[in-house]
Amino acid sequence: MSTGAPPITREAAGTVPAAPPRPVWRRLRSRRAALAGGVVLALLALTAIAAPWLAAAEGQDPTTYHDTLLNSAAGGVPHGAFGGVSGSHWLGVEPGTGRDVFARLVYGARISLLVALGATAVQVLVGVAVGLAAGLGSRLLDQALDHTTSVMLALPTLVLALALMAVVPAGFPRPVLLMLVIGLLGWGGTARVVRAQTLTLRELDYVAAARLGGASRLRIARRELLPSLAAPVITYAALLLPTNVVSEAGLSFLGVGVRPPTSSWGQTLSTATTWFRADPTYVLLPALLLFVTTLAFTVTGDAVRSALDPRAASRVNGGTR
Amino acid sequence: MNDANEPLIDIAGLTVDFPVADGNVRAVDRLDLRLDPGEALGIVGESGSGKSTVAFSLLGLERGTGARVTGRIRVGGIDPRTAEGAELRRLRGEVAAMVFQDPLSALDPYQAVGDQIAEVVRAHRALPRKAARARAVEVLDRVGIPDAARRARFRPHEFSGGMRQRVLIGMALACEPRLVVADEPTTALDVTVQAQILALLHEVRRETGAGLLLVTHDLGVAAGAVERVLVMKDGRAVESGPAGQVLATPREPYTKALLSAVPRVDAPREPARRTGDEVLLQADGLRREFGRRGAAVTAVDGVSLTVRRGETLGVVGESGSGKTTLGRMLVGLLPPTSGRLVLDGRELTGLGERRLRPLRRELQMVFQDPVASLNPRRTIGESVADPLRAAGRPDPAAVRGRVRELLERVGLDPRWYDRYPHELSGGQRQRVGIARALAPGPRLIVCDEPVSALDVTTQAQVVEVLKDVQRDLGVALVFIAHDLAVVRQISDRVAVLRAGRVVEEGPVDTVYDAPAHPYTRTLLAAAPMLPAGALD
Amino acid sequence: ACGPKSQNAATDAAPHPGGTLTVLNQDPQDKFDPAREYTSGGGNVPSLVFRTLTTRNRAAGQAGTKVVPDLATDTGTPSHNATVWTYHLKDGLKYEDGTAITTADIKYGIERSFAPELTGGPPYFRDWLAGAADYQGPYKDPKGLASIETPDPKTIVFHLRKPEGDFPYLATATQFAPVPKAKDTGVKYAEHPVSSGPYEVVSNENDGQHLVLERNPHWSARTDPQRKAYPDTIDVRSGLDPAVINQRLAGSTGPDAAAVTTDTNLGPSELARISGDKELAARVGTGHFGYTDYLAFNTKVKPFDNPKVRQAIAYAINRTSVVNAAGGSSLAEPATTFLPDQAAFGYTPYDPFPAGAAGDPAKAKELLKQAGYPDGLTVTLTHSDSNAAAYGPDIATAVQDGLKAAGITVKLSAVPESGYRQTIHALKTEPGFFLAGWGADWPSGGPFLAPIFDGRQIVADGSNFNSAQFDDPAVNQEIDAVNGLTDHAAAAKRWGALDQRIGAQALTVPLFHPVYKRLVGKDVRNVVISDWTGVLDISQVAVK
Amino acid sequence: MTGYVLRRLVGMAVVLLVLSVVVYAVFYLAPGDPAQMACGMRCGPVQVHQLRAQLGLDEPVLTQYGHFLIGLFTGRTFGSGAAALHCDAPCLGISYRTNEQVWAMITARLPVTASLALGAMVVWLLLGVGTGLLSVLRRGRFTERLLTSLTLAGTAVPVFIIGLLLLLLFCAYLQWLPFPSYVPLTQDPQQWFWGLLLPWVSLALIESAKYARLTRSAMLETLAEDHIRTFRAYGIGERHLVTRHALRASLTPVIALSAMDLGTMFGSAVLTESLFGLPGLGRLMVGSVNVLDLPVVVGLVLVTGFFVVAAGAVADILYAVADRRVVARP
Ligand SMILES: Nc1ncnc2c1ncn2[C@@H]1O[C@H](COP(=O)(O)OP(=O)(O)OP(=O)(O)O)[C@@H](O)[C@H]1O
Ligand SMILES: Nc1ncnc2c1ncn2[C@@H]1O[C@H](COP(=O)(O)OP(=O)(O)OP(=O)(O)O)[C@@H](O)[C@H]1O
Ligand SMILES: [Mg+2]
Ligand SMILES: [Mg+2]
Repeated sequence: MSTGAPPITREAAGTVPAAPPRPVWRRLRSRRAALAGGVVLALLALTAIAAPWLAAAEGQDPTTYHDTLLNSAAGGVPHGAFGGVSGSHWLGVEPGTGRDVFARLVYGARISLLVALGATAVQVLVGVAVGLAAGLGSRLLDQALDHTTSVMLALPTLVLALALMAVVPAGFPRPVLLMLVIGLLGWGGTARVVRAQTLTLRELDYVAAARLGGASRLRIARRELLPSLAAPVITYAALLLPTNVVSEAGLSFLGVGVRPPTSSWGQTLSTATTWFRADPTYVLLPALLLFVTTLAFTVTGDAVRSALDPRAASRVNGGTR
Repeated sequence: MNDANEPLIDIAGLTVDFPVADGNVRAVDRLDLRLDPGEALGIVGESGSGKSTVAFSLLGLERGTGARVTGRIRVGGIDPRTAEGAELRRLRGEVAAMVFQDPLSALDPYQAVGDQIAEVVRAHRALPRKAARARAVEVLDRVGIPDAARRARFRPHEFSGGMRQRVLIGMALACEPRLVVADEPTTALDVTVQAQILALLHEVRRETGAGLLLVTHDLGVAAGAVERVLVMKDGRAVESGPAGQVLATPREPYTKALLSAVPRVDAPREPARRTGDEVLLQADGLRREFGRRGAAVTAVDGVSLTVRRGETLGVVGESGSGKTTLGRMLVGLLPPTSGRLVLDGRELTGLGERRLRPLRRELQMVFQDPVASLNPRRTIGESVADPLRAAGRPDPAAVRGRVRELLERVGLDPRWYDRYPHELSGGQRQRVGIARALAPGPRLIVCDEPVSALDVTTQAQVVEVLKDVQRDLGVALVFIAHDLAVVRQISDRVAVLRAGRVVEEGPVDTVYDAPAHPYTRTLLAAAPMLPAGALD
Repeated sequence: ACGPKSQNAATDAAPHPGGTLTVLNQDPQDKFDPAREYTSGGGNVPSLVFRTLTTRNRAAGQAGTKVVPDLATDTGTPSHNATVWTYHLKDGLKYEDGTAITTADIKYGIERSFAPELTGGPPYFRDWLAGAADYQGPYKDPKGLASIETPDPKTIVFHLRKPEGDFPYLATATQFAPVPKAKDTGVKYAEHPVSSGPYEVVSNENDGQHLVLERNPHWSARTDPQRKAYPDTIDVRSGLDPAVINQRLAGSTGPDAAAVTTDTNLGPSELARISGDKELAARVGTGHFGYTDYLAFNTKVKPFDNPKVRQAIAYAINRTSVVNAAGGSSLAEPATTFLPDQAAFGYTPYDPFPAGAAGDPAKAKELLKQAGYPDGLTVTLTHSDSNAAAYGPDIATAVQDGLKAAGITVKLSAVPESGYRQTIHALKTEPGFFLAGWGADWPSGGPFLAPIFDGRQIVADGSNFNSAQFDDPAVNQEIDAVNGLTDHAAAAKRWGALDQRIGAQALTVPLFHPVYKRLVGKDVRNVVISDWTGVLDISQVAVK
Repeated sequence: MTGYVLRRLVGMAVVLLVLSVVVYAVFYLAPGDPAQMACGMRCGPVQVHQLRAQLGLDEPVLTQYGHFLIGLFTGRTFGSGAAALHCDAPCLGISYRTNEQVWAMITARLPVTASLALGAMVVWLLLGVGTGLLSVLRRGRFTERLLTSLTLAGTAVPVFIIGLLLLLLFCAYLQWLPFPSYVPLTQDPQQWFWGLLLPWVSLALIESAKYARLTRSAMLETLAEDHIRTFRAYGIGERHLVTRHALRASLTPVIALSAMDLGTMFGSAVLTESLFGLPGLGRLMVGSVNVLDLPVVVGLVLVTGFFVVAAGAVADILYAVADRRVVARP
């Protein structure tokens, strides 16, 4: 199953020792994988932003049907090789509709990336808030929030997503809804990580010192804890992002993704599966994109993690031999 | 195979460089060292002087860290840098064996200690499993583990610190090495246990005739355990010679400085200052339990204390005796399970966090660990400024000015306001901690082992700062430490804590010179001492 | 458009009894209780177990749209202006346990279908049988229905509220299967219904997920000329992905060689392949079931109250795009009539708004101008959010893109599949413009036109299928008149004429009639596809 | 310990209770009338009304929920007379659609999902821990980079793509494996195994990436610890250190995470079950949501929620046990 938070791995949950902010960039830049991942992500973001211009450069838009390009008797597969690749349709056309695949994929990048980023943002915001409150609050509050988190983690995400999507009025913008649904159903992991971190951090002497200095709980959370939580949270978010990209695809596969004719990678992928033999290009393109994207996020996230963790540098070799 | 007269350790011009992000750290610089079979050598020096690096390079343990080792090293005729396979195995364990500092983390927590020793034995001797186990029991017995056959099946956490260190020494002995390398084998232990371990090492050496290389920053330990010492500073050997001679009549200024910084249990403190008799803080029957019913631990068990205005109360006791718990209760960071705490006539116990906050400024604390007590993501200036802001001093310029004053007060450069903790040394960080404690203008500061993480020279400087502050500002101090000597240096009165109870309390000189309680006597007897007359 | 010619080459080889036929399906064969089935002509798998008074003729093509006797000696004797129908049972009819089948059991079977616990059957019993409107079934109301009489164990008489010439067609429904009262286990009956047909249920796992049928020793081919029942065992497996089903049938390895599917059309992958693969092409059966997918208007909602707007949309529609979205020309035929294109329904070819295959945007624009929308028009098209049905987003976007050329901007409004049909079939929630479809309960114009266009069937509280809320007394009268005819051919003619008359009003825009293309395993013989069901008849299939 | 377990159980019960309330609430907000849905579109108002009464849907939501809770412990009877349906405790209600007891429906499908989840767990543990181990043994070399990229590839592909590709490759082209189907273990263990192999592998390919990473990082963490240095200093070989000391330490987090994942798998194998046509809980769930079969949905959420919560408890206990043995200092 693809919907659901990544596990609270030890790497993500472990106390990442505070590192000075500046050298992180230097350390990141010096990693080839991180660099490659970063470049891919930047390209993807650029593609998403420039979708209208890219489609215009090709001379196509993502919604116009091209019936003449299809072999209707053969189920609507595109005429020609590789799913109808031609000078005017760079990546061919969609079987069954004849819509331009290139235009749909670049427009799809907008939705897919936006939903993934938005959902991650929601997960992180809610997760951090709940985790901090649980970690700093009274025992009663902690227990209540911990149970709430358990409920969140126990909810069969997909089913609830199905139900939630059905409840919300049709007029609600779909990408936002997807963000909210994936985000609101998936903050449990972040909350757990943050709570565990907070429980560790709040025992630290500098938090005790802040209390002695007369700081209120809110101030302690803001000034003393949040900065130290940034590293594990960023690390965890980097793990969540690819999962959320795949979640969007999963929900689309179950028919509750973005609404047609809007295109998203998940949407394309879910329709593409029935065409795998007749038009393999059509399946492989979005699958490859999804793969490259999640890979880029994962690789970059990994690199951020180890850049934030100064111990990792010496740990690459597992210490002395 | 090797000539018996060949030195056990033969090091000449040893240089170790660690490449780091911005350059190179030279940990050891052209060091010469020789150790004959059966001889005992101590390496002393302040933190970061390269002692451990030398010890590690003897066994080739620097491999994989990227260290560059040049010069000549022979250990039992083997070059640890190039040895591979069978030769490396012979070097590690058979020729030389290492005893590490932290006895808990140096053992696999998941395996029975007997199995761990047996594993080492089997790596060197073609013994069946059973025989290896028997050997493990044998060495455990040898290092004084009572009921060794049964205890061999225990996992490390089921042993006390001292017993764990015995296990490690047992492991070192398992293959009858010609050289034992011990890197700070007693720093993690209490004085009483420390004495036992040193005695054990001594005995082992006498029996097996193995050579000993003892790395320590504690000159007192070196004084009692080895015949020769080598003093290191910044990777270089500063002075070396017979222990008695180097420690009693040092030639080099560095050695002298090192020695003079060592607090001494037997040195009486400067004439007592006049302190008021006015009671500032009164603790009555403080008790604190941890854990749930049934498995509860009583960390502090009915402690009554008074702290008078402007005086220093020393609190000593071995690890786990409840010192930190008591200190945190005194400043209101930890609510007591029972008992009363009265500050200047105001009852503190039972106040909620909100009601307590205005009173907080009166009671401050300096923490033991200078790394953990400062937020690594905030500048030191901000950390010191926080209590000022919380006390309602909104004017940023005024706050900044006051912080600079405070930094200067504790001997820091006021321009360091915007530095981050990692840019400071341990001693400097501890000074920031003191400045922060001073910021709200408290009347009492509890110092929880403020110097035990520091090396002797830095330790002396920080103690000086505290003394100054007290003299100038008249704040009362509760000074917690396990090091009896430091406490004697600074306190007016001292309380000896054992298992959560105060066993003895009184003016410092009385307690140290004429201890009434037997436990105090044991403590004092176990304290390692420099040879009498050193530096006098 | 279809004929027996398009059928399997395997029919040449003589069929032999024996073997196991595997059925690979997506949907489970659930509610396996004769009271709860809603099938056309007694269904496919159900008709192997449930014999009914009449049944569909098991022949290919047009011949298959005839109704023939099954348990009864004939297709029924009407009297009193087709309001009373009398049937007599054949001799020697037995259940799987050897006991004799009586008309009382048939009456009981019909009564059971009224029980609120046993939902799912068609609505005709309540509508047609006299005094049945509020009947609660035999569990609450053991007296039974007075309008069904069983004067003797071999005779059964039905009294109807109104003339119904199609009663013999209704008598093919599984509700007419006999249920021995003594063996009735209520809702549990589905686990092991007592068989009157050639097979009995050996196991029924998880409500039809996996159903195994084996020969019923007491069934006799003598009394049942329709069912051939060649295989010894029928193994119905469901819950499979459509791609997997077609893949397995194409591969035909192991038991899949003797496999068929009753609910999965060929996918585009296979369609593309069969054009180049003779062996595979020979294993494809083509069928037509009376079904029409259409655009529905709610004429009470602006601007669809304006006939010109509806006509403009009818002219603008690009049926090529829609057909492609429905799987291409092999799986859908463009429709201009509401009635399916089969003689049995009374099909009369006509096109009131001739616009060619790709639509006539110019004509549409002109009509829009006349209607007062010279600058184009924005409308909302409601559809289901699932592509599993033909009223899903694929078709909707094709309609959307087609209407764009005529200056009609279509906004899409997706309703979750679970609530879609309730939304469009309730007057309170009915949208103005939406996708819908209608299928035949039996091959006759009556059940096709009446629910959709009979003004008296506008239901305020409950399911309403007259989406246009069309109420023309003349049409209503004609429906009544034709319903009373017992001459099917004569009735068909009049249904066709009525369809053409209604079509001119542009109350719906017919889009396409689906075509069934089904692959069978390589060992499957005697593939018979009638135009009644459109899919191969399991009772005729042989695997040896 | 018993106190701890008791509190844990009460906590679990509370979580499940809240879960059922949430699901009830969501479904009452959802559009669509379950009675009409269950009855069929051609049902008239009279029938729908009768059915509503029969199903108890005419009562207020709270009353319905109350009946549900009581029924859970005492059993319930729906309707009356000859057609009365009895639902034995623990009664999760009866399906609106099929009138079957929800409990029976779930227990009938549970073995499928359990087989799927447990088998997948075995495969992902073998794959994940194996890969992690190998990448640690070969760290810094090409093998490690290859393995790391491969495991990353696993996480980056949705199950419906991986599954489909495997299906095509092994069942359609190569024909090495039968098309997946479920045969009960008790009926034919061999067919059970072959029929589920592909689903296991598909799920495991996706999950194992996580485990490879976890194993690898936990082992590297251990390898950097002081006690490893001790054994290095005594001449113990690298392979021995990795397999004897480091692997051991990585097992607790791996097993704890497995417990969690196994729990979630009960409610989340929807896509896999759909793709491979396995009649498990996931398919039942999607089918029931689509037809608003509330009792089945609530029952499923409770049962799958139970597994998740129980798995969480198991994971916690594992950690607690491991911790007590290792961390607690005298
Ligand atoms: N792996 C390493 N990478 C970089 N620098 C190192 C490394 N190990 C040691 N150093 C540096 O080498 C110097 C000597 O370190 P070493 O550990 O030998 O000191 P030490 O005398 O043992 O100190 P202490 O008493 O604190 O243990 C220090 O400056 C230290 O920072
Ligand atoms: N938060 C806690 N939870 C449970 N037990 C605790 C806690 N804090 C302290 N203890 C226990 O209370 C006892 C006293 O601890 P405390 O930290 O006060 O000792 P200490 O004298 O400061 O020791 P050290 O010299 O090692 O710092 C110990 O047995 C310790 O394990
Ligand atoms: Mg050292
Ligand atoms: Mg302490």
